[in-house]
Formats: sequence, structure tokens, C-alpha cells
Amino acid sequence: MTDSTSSVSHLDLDESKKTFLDANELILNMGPQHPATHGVLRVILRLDGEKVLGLECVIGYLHRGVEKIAEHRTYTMFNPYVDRMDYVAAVSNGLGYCEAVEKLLNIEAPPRADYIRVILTELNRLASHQLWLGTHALDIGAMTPLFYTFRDREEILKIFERYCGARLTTHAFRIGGCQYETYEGFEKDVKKFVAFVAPKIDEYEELLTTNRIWVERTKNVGTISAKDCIAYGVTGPVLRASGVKWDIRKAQPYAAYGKFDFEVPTGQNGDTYDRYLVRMAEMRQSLRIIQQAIDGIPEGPIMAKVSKVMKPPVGEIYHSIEAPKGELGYFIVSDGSTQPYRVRVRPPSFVNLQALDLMCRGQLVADVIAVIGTLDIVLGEVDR
Amino acid sequence: MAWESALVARLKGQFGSGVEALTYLGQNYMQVDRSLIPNILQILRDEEQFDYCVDVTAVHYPKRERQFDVLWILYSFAANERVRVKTQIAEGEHIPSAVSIWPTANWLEREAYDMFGIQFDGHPELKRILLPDGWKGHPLRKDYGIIEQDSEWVQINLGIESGQ
Amino acid sequence: MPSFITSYLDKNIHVTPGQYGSPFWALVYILVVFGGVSLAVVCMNWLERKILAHMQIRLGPMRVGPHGLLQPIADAIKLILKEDIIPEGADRFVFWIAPMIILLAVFSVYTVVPFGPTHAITDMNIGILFMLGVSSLGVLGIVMAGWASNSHYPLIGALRSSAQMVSYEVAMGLAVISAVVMTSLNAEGTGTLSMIGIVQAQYAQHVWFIFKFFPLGLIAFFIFAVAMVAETNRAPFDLPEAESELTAGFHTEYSGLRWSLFMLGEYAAMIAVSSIAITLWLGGWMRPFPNLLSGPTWDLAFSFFPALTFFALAGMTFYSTMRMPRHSYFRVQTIGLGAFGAVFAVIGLILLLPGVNGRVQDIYWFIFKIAVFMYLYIWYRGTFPRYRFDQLMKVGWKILLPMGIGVLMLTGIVALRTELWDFMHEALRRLVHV
Amino acid sequence: MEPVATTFFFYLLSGLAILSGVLVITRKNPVHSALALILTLLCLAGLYLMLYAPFVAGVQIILYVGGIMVLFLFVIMLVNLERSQKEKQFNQQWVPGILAAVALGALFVTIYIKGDALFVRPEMRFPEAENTQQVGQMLYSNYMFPFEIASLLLLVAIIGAVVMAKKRI
Repeated sequence: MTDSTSSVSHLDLDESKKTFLDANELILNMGPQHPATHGVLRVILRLDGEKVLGLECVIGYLHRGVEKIAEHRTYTMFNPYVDRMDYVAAVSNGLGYCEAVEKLLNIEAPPRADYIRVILTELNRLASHQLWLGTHALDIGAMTPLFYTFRDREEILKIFERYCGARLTTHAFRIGGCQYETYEGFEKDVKKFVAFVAPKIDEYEELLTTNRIWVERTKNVGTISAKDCIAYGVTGPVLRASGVKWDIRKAQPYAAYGKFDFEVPTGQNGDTYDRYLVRMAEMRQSLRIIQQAIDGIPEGPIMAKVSKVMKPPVGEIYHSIEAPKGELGYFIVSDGSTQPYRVRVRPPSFVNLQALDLMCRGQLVADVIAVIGTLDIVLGEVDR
Repeated sequence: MAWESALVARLKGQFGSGVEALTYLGQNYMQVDRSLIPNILQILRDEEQFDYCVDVTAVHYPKRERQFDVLWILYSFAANERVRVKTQIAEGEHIPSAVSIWPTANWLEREAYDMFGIQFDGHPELKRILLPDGWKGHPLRKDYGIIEQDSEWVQINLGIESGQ
Repeated sequence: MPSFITSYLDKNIHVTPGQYGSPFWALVYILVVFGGVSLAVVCMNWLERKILAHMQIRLGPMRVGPHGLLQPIADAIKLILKEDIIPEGADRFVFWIAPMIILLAVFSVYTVVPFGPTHAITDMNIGILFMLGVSSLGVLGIVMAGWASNSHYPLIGALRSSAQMVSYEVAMGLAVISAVVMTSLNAEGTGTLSMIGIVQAQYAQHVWFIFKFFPLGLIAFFIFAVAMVAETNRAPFDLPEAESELTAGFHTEYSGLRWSLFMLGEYAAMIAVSSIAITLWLGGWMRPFPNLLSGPTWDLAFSFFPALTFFALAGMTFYSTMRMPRHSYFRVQTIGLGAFGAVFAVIGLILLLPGVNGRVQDIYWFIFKIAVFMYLYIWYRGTFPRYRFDQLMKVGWKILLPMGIGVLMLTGIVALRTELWDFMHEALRRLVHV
Repeated sequence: MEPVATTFFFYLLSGLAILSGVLVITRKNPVHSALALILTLLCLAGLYLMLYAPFVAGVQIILYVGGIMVLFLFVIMLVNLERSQKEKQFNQQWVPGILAAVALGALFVTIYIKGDALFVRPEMRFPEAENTQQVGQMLYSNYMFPFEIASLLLLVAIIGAVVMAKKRI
């Protein structure tokens, strides 16, 4: 706590101005080791009693230089690295990267591969939202939902494990399609899972949606208007909860998303409660997409024709997908060699986290916790 | 390949030859002159409704005379359209900050400064974001080796010989 | 035997050792009560983890002993052996004494808790006042711990805690007073603050105060039940030690044995406030339905309850023993679990003995009611999210306090004019019938 | 019921009260002073109990120790302690201080010597059982008016505190 003054310059902290009885301002250092910062986020809060006057995020504790590594790996070799950014939604990361490189190579994955990609990505979105719900509820003090969501997330991880052998950092897709054909019983497993998890989502809602304390803790907390969301580049469920009906799956469909019928849930108030409702609704929409995809999955090859040594022509491409946290973009520059010249990842968590200060001003310390939870950040992605 | 649209025509009318509009693999981008930078961004946001700044980043070309490409990836909700604005600056050259246009540029510019050492004028607080304060060097430059580190910083702050 | 031992027993008078003035027996009672409370805390530790675990679809401790039964002992050993860290810059003396003060305050409360008409260490003329006063001393310990740690999280935790406890004490006190007012409706016409006197007043009036002047008693009990959760810093009012916000609140910097003293204090306080609620509203040591199901037959039937409880526990344990995996690796555990069941069965048999049976009735029902409260505490923890500080204050000052004042005033009016109450009930009944 | 070891407890409690009273004024750290003051108040509560005034003892604990002193500590903890420790502890008015001490000592000595003659020795009795009831009856009959005045005063104090504490009404 003592070293916090070094980086709080803009919080106009001036010790000499303090008088003997001036007990109003308190600098509180939260993290990087703190149970509610979801990893190694450090937040320096300037408090008036318990009211937040301002805060500053200190990030980078988990910085691994992913973008630098990309420049020294071939296109194929870099693929597993992207899983390590947003490790709770590794499949989405892989999808974004593979599609970006495919665009750069000007090839397209076969339809069956697209369907498998959609199923796995939506399952992953569900898993990510479940993890978010559990930890968010735990932050607000409701302990039980965590275990309920983890029980159900386990079923998703089991499907991943059977499909590609890994549970968390799946490396499920390859450039040009999928490495693996679905295993025997995949369809049955997924259908069983959809039937299994739909009532479980009602169960989570039963625990929280009408719980008075939950409503009081989340309503009008961390409110952000649609205008501010756009100005701060906030995307994903946070943007939608503010009332902007924008989802890249609908706006600029990728993979097979254009073929499915689903809705984009939105909120009105842009507060923590609306974000909670939007994510719950998104979980149901994901189930709808999975159901449609598993029903209509076509037969055919799962890999496009891709040469072993990939040398995309000189040029650059930006491709983004709707990750569970928001817009996940890849900007790739090719110089015609086997290695990307530059890979830039546009991380949704990083950009969303920037709005924390805005959302927390004037709120209480306890709300900071709620807001960090509701932003659904993953530090692996913030720091890369 | 050249990119032609009403938007490009309007911008060309305003800025003349400083704007070069291109398209590659169906994605549009503009190569603009460094001197146009704050104005063209302001106009893109105010008049063309590119109200969402997706990303601000840079690319390093050490062999070029003007070493850095600085990019703004923009999106317009109204038109459902993306556009990339690119400009070239030389080593040590400053560039106006876009924070007053899009607040989101704050951290993104800080990251570009952190990784490439690009100076953004008018940024409220241009300091390192991912790397610790006091670190020397900008790792995403091409002349910064992949196993390179600021061993002086590591020795002083972590008390170990090397981070590797 | 020396006379200071026998004199209290011989006379067979119905007073507590404290009132009788027998230091020896008072000391025995103190040891038994304090030892019993500590043991209850240990059991509570295991039960809370198990019950919470089963609510949350997990198993809880399973490794140490059969079904984790020895887990509290393992925890205790670990905590005792752990390094006791006093942080640099902490106020050593205050840091050292803070947990003691909490323990002192909490355990002092037990001197007047009536487990039965004579089963209390002592009975005081100001019993309930003493309990409230002494339990409010616990705040001091928390404030001292938070300040002495010389760190921001404990300080904020301590501030929250003291503000919270001071606020809820007000509502709590009002609810208590309304129960005390009810005691004045005896034939003698004088109220009492004595804990035993309050239970005896309920006996004399043939009603538990929770049902007295329905719904006034119930509301007062509800106010107390909410305030007591806040007083003991338990979920959903566990802000002072809110893990996700303040890591562990006022005891963030504590470790090892001293930390365990805080835990001991917290659980002992839970039992203490539950026993206040039981004494004031739930008829203390009296069995359920004393006047609805009266008569010697019912008395006899209810007298089997203590033994039956232990037989049920023994049955559950034996059932689990049979379900243990049949593998040589589990042999010791299976035998241990069986032995545990046997101990329960033996206790049940002892409780059936005629001499014992009559004497443990009061204690049994009192502890039974405490157990219900403890289960509620665990249930709250499994269900509720945590209140925010301003909301907590809002509940305390803007809901519970006005309710408490209203209930107190109404109780006072009704207590003075009981016929008013009858009239109102009659009017209400007619209204319903029309 | 007979009291146990009255003399011993009297001297124990008074000794502790005096000792902690001295600590209150000599400790440099205000938190320590406050804690010592709490100990003094607790000892006084014990003395009240020995005087068969359990109600006063209980109220002493609830109000002074549990309420007022906690708020005291609350405020002291928030104040910048390091600075207050550097300030001068005593105002060095030795002459008035010694005079006051001598006068007080003379008063005590006089009372000790002439005590029996000065006061009418009250009838000794153990009013323990009905003490609390008596306090209540007195408050609501003979001392009704002062009691209400006191409550009004407290109300004024509450409003004053709210007005002073609230920056923006």
C-alpha cells in the first residue's frame, strides 16, 4: 500500500494539503493480489469515505508479448498462442485468428467446418458466460451460483475434451477448417447438453433475478450510457445492455452465423442488472444457435485446400468476431513470408476495462467490485 | 486497388491529394498524409458517423524512411462499415492524439507508445501501460529482439540477474 | 464431601449457583458452559462446511476422518502450529489484545444464558441488559483489531463493522424492550429483565412471546432476527469481512491462533445472540406446544425426543458406515465411523435413563432451538448475496428502526389495555366474516 | 446471597480504575488513551455493581463503553495520528494544576475525617431485587419532567450533529 503514490499522479494526491482533521480522502490499493480483481488487475482507488472519487487501473502484470511472439512464429505455429489470451473463451480466440488468416490467404473453410466452428464457439460462449456469472455472483456475495455454473460448465469442457483432447486451451481450429472430424456421438452429446442446460439457466435465474439483495446490488450500479459506450469503444454485452443492438454475428456475419435465426438481446439502462439479464438471454440464444447448427450440420470435408507452407501475399487484413466479451479483432500484416509481419490483437477486455473509471465514479467501493465483475474481463487478454 | 465511394469523393474534395483510398480483399483503407491527421479523423467522426474507434495501433518498417505506420480502425454503426486510416511517420516524429475525438484512444495510444515509442501530442497521460514505468526500449519495434529485456530494470526492481 | 460442594445439591433449591452463592458450582458451570460452547463451535465449523457444501452440490471435507469428521481437529492443529505474524508497524499490544477482548465479551454473555430454570451460571436482575451491554463490547475488539493492523483493508472493515453494529444495536434494543414489556403482563404485574424471569413469564402467560399480540411479537422477533445476523457480521450482512471487497476485513492481517480466536468469537457470538432470541421469543427451555399438546402422555412423548435425536444420528451414521466403500484402504475410516455411531447410540441410551431423562429436557430443547438458528445462519449464507454498505444502513435505520419504534409503542398501548386488543381482534374477525 | 471477597474486589477495581485513569492522561497515543479510558469506565461499572446498582452498571457499559467510546475510537482512528503524537502533550500550567490537586486532596481528607458527621448514614439494605424497577418508577413519576427535558436536549444534539456533519443538505 505504501508504494501506491508513485503511480497516482493524476489523482491530485498532495499530502501537504492535508490538515490534521482532514480524514476525507483515502487512497486504497486494490490488487494485484485481491480476490475480486479476477486475476492480477491492480486498481488504485481514491475514496471519500467509501465513495469513489476516481480510480486508476495498473495492468500489465500478465504481459507475455503475444504480439511479439507472433512475429517470430509461422502462421500455423502462432495458432495455439491465441488460446492463451482469453483463456476462458479460447475457442473464440482461435476462430478469430483462423478466419483472419483465411481471409488473408483468400480461402474459405468448407461449410461443415463452419458449422463445427459455430457449435464449439457457442458452447464456449456459454462456458464463458457461466464462469462470468459464477464469479460475478461470488463477488457480490452469493456463493452458491458459482458451484452451479461450474457443474454445468464441466459438461461443456467434457465435450471439448472429447472433441480435441483439451479442456481449456483447446486449439480446436486450424487455418482452413478443423483438424478433427467430430467424434462418434458428438451430435448426441451436444443435443443432450442443450436439453440439460436449458433448465439450469432457469435455475441460475431463480437464484438471482428476483432476489431483492441481488437487484439492489446491481440496479443502477455502474451505469453507462449508449453514447459513452460507443465513445469508449465498449463492445459486447456491456454495449448491448446500454441499448445498442449491435452484434458482429448479425452486423457482419462470419463463419455460418448468417444461416441461423437468433436474436440480439438488449437492455435499456446500461446498469449491472441489465448486463446480467443480457448475458442470461445470450446464453439462451447460444443454445438456440447450437440447436439449429447441430440439426442442420452438413456432410462434407472439414478442411479447405491449404498448402503446408503458408505464404500469404503482401497485404494487411482486419477481421473481428463477436467474442463473449465483445469485439475481438485481429489485424495481420503479411510481408509475403511464412511469418506474419505484424499481428495486432484488438482485445475486448482491454478496451472495456478502460471504461471502469467512468462507470465507478461516485459509486461505492463495493460497486467497484460489482462493476469489475460485470465487465467480464480476463486479465490474460487485457495484458496479452 | 483503388476504392471509390461517395465518402472517398467527399474526403478527396476536402483534402485533395493527401488522401489515397484503397481496398484490399474487400476491406477499405485510406493512406493519408501525416499533416491531415487530426482533421480527417474529426471529420470522419462528426460528418461520416464513424463514431466507434475500434483500434489504434502501429506497424514498424525499419527499412523505410518514415518508419512507422500508425493506424486507426474505425467503424460506423449507421453505415455498418469499417475503414482503416493509415499514415506514415518517421522515428521521433510526433502525431496528434485522438483522445479528444474518441476517449477510447487513451489506452490504445498508450499501448502504441509503450510498444513502439510513438509520441501522441495532446494525450492526457502518455505513459507506459503494459510494461512497467521506467522500462527502456519499445518491444514491438523490429530492432528489439524477441529475448531482449531491460536487464537493468530487472536487476534493480526484481533483484534477480535476468528474467529469462 | 466438603460442604461447599454438597450444600448446593442438598438443598435442592431452584436457583442457579450464581444466585445461591456457591463459587464451586458456579465454577463448574462456567467450565461446562464455556467448554460446551467451544465444542459447539468446533461442531458448527464442521456442520457449516458440510451443509453449505451439500447446498452447493459438493461434498465438503471428506479426507480427514470418515466424512471429514476430524477436519475441525486438523484445522485446530494447523492453526495452532501456524506462525503467528504481527505485521510491521502494527500496534503490538492492541493487536495482541483485540481477539482476547472479542472472546471476553462473547463468553461473558454466557454467564446469564438460561439453558434451564437452574441451568445457568447465574441469573441477574438486569440479565438482558447485561447481555446486550457485554455483547456490544465485541465492537471494541473489532475496532482495535482493525486499527492496530495498520493497514487500509482492516481499517475500513473495522469502520464498517462498528458502524453496522452500533446501528443495528438500536433496532435490536427496541425489539428486546417490546419483549420485556410483554413480561409485565403477569399476575403480579411487574416486568423483569432477568433471563430466567422472561422465560418464566412466558410460562405463566401460556404463550411464547413470538405469538403474543399476534403479529406484534412476530414483528419484534423478525426485527431481532435480522439485527442479530447483522450484529454477528454474517451473510448477508458480512460486509466487515467481505472477502471480495476487503479480503477479510478487520482480521486480514491476523494469522494462526489469533485468527482462530476471531472465528471462535464469531461463532460463539452467533450462538449467544440466538440464545437471546430463544429466551425472549421462543420460550427458552420450554418444549414446543406446551399448552396445545399438554398432559402427561404428551409430556412422556416429548421426553423421548433427546434420546430419539441421538438414535436418529446414530442411525444415519450406521447407514453411512454401511455405504462406505468395501476396500481395505477404508477399513480404519469405516471402523471409526461405526464407533462414532456407537457413541451416539450410547448417548441416546443414557438419555433414556429415568434419572437423566428428566434433567436434560430443558437443555435439550434449548440446544435444539439453537441448532435451528444455526442452520438458518448457514442457509442465509448459501442463499443471499451481500448487501452494500449504504443499503445495509438503509435497512437498519429506515426500515428496522421505525418498525421497532412502532412495535414498541403498539406493544405498550396494548399491554396497558389488553381489552383494546381483544376489541380489535373481534372487529377484525367480524370484518372478515362480513 | 452473600457477596464474595468484597474488599478484595473493591481495591482491585479502584486500583485498576486509578491506574488506567493515569494512563489516559500520560499515553502519547490517543488510541491507547481511549482504551485506558474504557478500562476506567468498566472498573466504574464494576464498582456500581458492588454498590447494588446493577442497572446503572449495565447502562454504564452499554452507553459509555459500547456506544460513546466506540465512536470516540472511531474518530481518533481516522485522525492523522502521527501528527498528533508530535504535538506537545501538556500545557505546562504546573501551578494551577498543583493547586487543584492540593484542594481536591484536602477535600478527600476532610470527608474521610469528618465523613460520619457530614452525611446522614443511610440505612444499609440490599435493594438488588427491585433496584431496576425502582429506577424506572422514579424516572417516570418524580423525575418525569427532567427526563423529558433531557430527551429534548438529546434531540437537539442529534439535529445539531446532523446539520454539522452533512456537507450538502
